[in-house]
Amino acid sequence: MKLESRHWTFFGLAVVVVIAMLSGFQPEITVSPDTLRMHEYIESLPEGSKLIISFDHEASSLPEIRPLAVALLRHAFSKNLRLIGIALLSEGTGVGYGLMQQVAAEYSKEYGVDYVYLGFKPQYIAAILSMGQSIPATFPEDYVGQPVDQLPLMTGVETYDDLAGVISVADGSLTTHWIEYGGGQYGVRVSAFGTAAMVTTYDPYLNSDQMYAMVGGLRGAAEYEKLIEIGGSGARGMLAQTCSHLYVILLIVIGNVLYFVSRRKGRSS
Amino acid sequence: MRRKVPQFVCALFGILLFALYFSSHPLARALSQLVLVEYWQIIFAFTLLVGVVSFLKVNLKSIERGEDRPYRIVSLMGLLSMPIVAFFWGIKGGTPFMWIFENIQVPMQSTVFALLAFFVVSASFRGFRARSVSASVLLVSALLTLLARSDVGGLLSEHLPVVADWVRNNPSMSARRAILIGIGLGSVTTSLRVIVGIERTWLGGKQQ
Amino acid sequence: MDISTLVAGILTLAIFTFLYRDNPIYKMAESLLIGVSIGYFLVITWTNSLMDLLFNPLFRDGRLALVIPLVLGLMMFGRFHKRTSALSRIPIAVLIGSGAGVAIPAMLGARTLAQMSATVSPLVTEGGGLNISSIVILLGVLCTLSYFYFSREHRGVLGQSAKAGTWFLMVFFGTTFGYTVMSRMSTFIGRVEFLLSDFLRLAN
Amino acid sequence: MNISDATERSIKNLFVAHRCLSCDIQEMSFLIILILSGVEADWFDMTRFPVLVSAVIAFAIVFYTTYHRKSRGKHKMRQIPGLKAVEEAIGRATEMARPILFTPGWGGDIQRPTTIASMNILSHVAQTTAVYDCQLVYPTHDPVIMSVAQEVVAESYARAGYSERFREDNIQYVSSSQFGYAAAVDGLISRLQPASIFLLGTFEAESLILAETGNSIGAIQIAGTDSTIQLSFFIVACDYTLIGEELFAASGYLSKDESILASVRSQDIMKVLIAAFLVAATIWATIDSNSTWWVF
Repeated sequence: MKLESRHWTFFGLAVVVVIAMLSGFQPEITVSPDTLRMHEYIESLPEGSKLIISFDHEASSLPEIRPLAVALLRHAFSKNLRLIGIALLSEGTGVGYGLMQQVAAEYSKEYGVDYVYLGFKPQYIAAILSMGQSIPATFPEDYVGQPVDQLPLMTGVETYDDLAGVISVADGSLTTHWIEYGGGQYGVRVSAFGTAAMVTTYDPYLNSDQMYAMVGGLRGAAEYEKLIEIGGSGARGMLAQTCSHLYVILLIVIGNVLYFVSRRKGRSS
Repeated sequence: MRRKVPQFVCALFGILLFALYFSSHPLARALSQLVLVEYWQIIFAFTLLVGVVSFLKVNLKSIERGEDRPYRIVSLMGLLSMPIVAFFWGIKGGTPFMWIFENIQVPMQSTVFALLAFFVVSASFRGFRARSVSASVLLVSALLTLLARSDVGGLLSEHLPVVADWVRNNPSMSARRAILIGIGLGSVTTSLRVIVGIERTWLGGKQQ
Repeated sequence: MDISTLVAGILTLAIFTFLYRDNPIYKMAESLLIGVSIGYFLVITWTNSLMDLLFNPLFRDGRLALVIPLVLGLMMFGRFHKRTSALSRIPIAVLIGSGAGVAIPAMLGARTLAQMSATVSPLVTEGGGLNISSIVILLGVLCTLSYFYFSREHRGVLGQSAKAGTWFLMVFFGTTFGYTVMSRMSTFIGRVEFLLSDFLRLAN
Repeated sequence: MNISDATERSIKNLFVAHRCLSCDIQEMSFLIILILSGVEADWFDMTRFPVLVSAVIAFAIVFYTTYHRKSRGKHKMRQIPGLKAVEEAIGRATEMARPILFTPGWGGDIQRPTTIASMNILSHVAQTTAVYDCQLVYPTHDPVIMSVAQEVVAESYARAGYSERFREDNIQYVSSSQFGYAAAVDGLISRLQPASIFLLGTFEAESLILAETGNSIGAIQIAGTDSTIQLSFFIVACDYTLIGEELFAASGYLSKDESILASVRSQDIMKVLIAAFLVAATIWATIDSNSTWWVF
């Protein structure tokens, strides 16, 4: 078995994360202004406001998306908001439905009245534009096949104008399409719960107010959990997260030290 | 004819959809809907069929030649199993289709995704060298972000997260904004060239 | 342990073996993943696009206008024969043409114009001091744009500003790298959580 | 129900359900009456006026640089470091008699300009591989991209005079799922051991999986994308990276296509205009903080 230096770096990461997870220790965290803004936004919505929660992610990013989505749904249901779930990537469909049902049960919310799930629409740009024309025409039936006009929550919901906003739960750049097509053409207020990787992508949109608020990553989920005072898997992963960051920093430093040492050797020889 | 007709169709749809953007008349909106929702999706579905047939062809040929036979067979079985179980039991929650999706596809996909954590580590170790001024800037801003977004950052100095946020929201954001503007312009010119037929790569490139 | 967790666990470990190097176990898992994922996508597209948008409305509800996209779609099959392969260019032309038509206003409006407007803000604060953020953002945008100026060699003033542009770019790439590392670690942590608590039952 | 309600409902029924081409005769005739009688409906949405103006300016610049006699033939461009590397990479593969792997990433579709720029470069690469009879493998996640790439590569081989060397199967569809695609391309890289890898197009998270696997087999890697997040990884993991717009410019450079060079020039002119706008508006904003004419 031939091991290269990269194998050792792999092994080191596995050890660091496994030990951190097994320790079960949860560090104290501080809340960032971004997360606070989202929390205030949801707090500010009057009871009964209708929100679209769009599950715009693949199944593979579930480890990061689930804590975010659960924190959002818990907060929204506890504020008695009415939620309309949809999915613009096929793999998010089942996940979104499962999460909504699970959290709705925690708050004894009723399907059709407090929340509905309209399911998946392919071709996301087309779907976003189409909903700007008519939501019931875009989704004539919900996920389980009931006609949308028989769902009490959907009465009076015709276009984005009848909603308080859209929150995209995303692992990629799909939220950009919400901003550019949904927000840009129909003026709907777009916010996001996204993976940490997407944070810097959305910065210009936050700065230009094209996006209203954003919570990013497992860390964002942990912060949100702290704000709504309900623990979740965001907080459970925080020690491992911090340790893995430190591990990467350590490797970068070691890599550079080796680089400079070898450069000096090269020069002196 | 082999080029002119598609070029004409391309121009027609391009001009139509461009013009429709500027109208909020219901007819205009309905028309753009029709193209964007129905035409796109239906055409895409057929191209997927073409793709699947090509995938089958490549695999069957390999099996015939005896290359990677067991693996190709597994691939084909995986591919065929999904439509079969969907046909018999449907695709809603709790069906065998969803079981395969949730317990075979999703865990493997998430794990391929999780491989990234390891590749990030090896890339950091190997590639993140302060070789030049700009490489050092890259290094420092990455380290700053990593430190600030783990809990150690706040312990080292309370200013660290504030500085990191400022860097993210100002210099970093401005570069991203310029990239956005640049790509926006690139997209506009390319799209225009496609519509008027200056850009024909999609038809197989330059004419012989 | 139930069969679902067992299958998921074994497949998870099979994929992780790629970290050592390419091997038959990984190859088997990879082949299965490719097959199943194409199958999944095929089924979803069949039900959501072909059945819901085409076959049901066309044959059940008699929306004859749908013959147009049907014919366009069928033209794709022209690819299977050399003599008819040029037919497939027509449906592709519909996709490319309409895509380009939609992209122009979207890219100009939501991207270029909106980002331009957002960059403009006073360089002095109301109190009369310098507004550092505005200055940095304006400089950052201008310098980075100049880096993407291709028509002239980067010398003189343009060279200086393009160089500053690369620094702004590097700051952005660094920040993004940091955030993405965070994200990737979260995913891995999620898989470890599954392996430890559901598969191996070592943690709660 | 009063008339205007009825009208509105009817319009909604008619159009919003996007069935305008299949509505029954009665509805259709009602629609025609409606249009003829000039019912209030915005044929032109004034809120989109700034976009129209900017589009007209952009079109004028593109047409000027493309067709204006004096402007043509003057398209000089600065060096882009990644470009020489493209030739090197092709040369290396032919010398080593090992394949070249070219993939456009998982994030794009055929409508995306990045994909089109990537196709331009593919066309150039294919022409060279045709001459040296070097295997060119092109896995993709999108069946439409597959179809177009097959055409592009076939034409390139024909142009080079080696149609018989073209293998359609080398341009393959390998799953639309992101990590199905990533696993498949990873597998191809590990087994084919290509000498050079081109990662040009729209990439998402799969970028680093591919780049690190390519690195582990010692391939020369050239990346180029407009996906800003992935750029940081490509810069760290690949030999050369074309950043954002450089990809568009590179496609013009390599193909020596006068019209692409013209469009690069037109984008440069637009950038100068944007810079001038930003400076002017900022000065204005600093002097008169109540004004907002630059907000579109």
